[in-house]
Amino acid sequence: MSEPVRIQEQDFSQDEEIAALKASSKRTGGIATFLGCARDFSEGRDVSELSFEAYGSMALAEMNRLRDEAIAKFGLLDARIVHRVATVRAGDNIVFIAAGAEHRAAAFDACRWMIDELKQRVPIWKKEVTSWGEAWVTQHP
Amino acid sequence: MSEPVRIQEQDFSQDEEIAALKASSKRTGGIATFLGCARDFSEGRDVSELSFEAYGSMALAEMNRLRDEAIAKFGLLDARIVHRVATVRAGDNIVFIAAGAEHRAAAFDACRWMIDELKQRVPIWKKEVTSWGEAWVTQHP
Amino acid sequence: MIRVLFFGPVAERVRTREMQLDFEPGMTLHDVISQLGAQHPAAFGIVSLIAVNQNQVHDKQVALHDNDEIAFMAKFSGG
Amino acid sequence: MIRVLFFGPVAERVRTREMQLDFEPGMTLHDVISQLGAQHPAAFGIVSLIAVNQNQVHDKQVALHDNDEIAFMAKFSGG
Repeated sequence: MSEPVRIQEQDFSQDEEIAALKASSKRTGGIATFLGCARDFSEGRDVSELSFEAYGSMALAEMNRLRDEAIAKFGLLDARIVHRVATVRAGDNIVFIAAGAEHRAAAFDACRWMIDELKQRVPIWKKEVTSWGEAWVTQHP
Repeated sequence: MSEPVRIQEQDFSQDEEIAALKASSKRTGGIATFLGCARDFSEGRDVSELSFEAYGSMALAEMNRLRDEAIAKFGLLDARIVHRVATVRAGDNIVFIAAGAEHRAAAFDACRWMIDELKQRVPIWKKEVTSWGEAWVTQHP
Repeated sequence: MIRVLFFGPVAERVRTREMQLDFEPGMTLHDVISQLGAQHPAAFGIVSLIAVNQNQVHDKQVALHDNDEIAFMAKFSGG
Repeated sequence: MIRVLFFGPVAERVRTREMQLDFEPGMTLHDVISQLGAQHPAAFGIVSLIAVNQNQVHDKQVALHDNDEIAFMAKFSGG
């Protein structure tokens, strides 16, 4: 069984992630997931590729903390977070988050909280390759 | 490609549903899903099986309306709704809803709205088989 | 002819899933409810939605037409 | 020795992903920022988070220790 929190280059299977999540508790009644994928349209420019880079050790530690916090805060039965660090094209998977709970409200709330927090807290950066060239996605601090 | 709204006895694959959803638009950046599955614990009793029955023609029409409404209301790029009508055991899949949008907020809002509405509006009934016997899940009107 | 459908908990109490009633000109939904409700009070006690031709109806005085399909349904519990 | 790491947009502007600085007793994070910031103003202009040993630090007066790992990071853009 794969780890519930991973940073990896290769793609993942939702069926496998959900099977692993379900295996942790027979009490799971609702599973909310979020899948982020590469769009070919970003602020008016054609994005042909996205490339990700992570501060691996810190990112993985932060994702594990995030999962632990979500399980405690929302009373989840289990949760999984997978982020790819790779060069991807339009339609490719980037990030997958799953939250399993007895009832759906907690699963939805936790899943949304995890992706919002991940974007704020996990040291991963994205570079867009467009028809104009390539550029890191930066916002001035 | 399978229909985006289905009532079926057999199980479904999330990977296949997500692939079909993505195929409808390259602009999809976020996909929120909900998977409802059978719990072995319901109000203190051990539930060993759940059995579903639908008013098939009306249920399918209502699920299609629900999908159309969600796409319009939340500006989705695509959505899928699959409900099994079968006898299932703990851990088995019951219902799957997926909402694809350019950004995650609309995908989450729409996914949650669809499962809430489905439970209110779609003529499907559930029977619980417990160690005490079997009983339709009814609430007096 | 009017086709009457029952599902799940209602079907269990009526002990059938389908009935056929003769259509009579001027017949309303209320006439069907009165007739079947008297015969199956336990079943009709849990009816909370009625559909005619797969559309929910609230007005029991609605006129029926030959070949209409009526469903008497308990509160939904899918999902 | 202090290990300094750069990622993504910061690494691109510094033109390297890693540097090593000699550790000196009494050295603070502020000393490192002053030294590197003067050499790489464009890179440090987009730094919005600093981690020491993989934990975010807000206090630039924090004392460093030999073998510490410092990362100067731009705003995250994962997910």
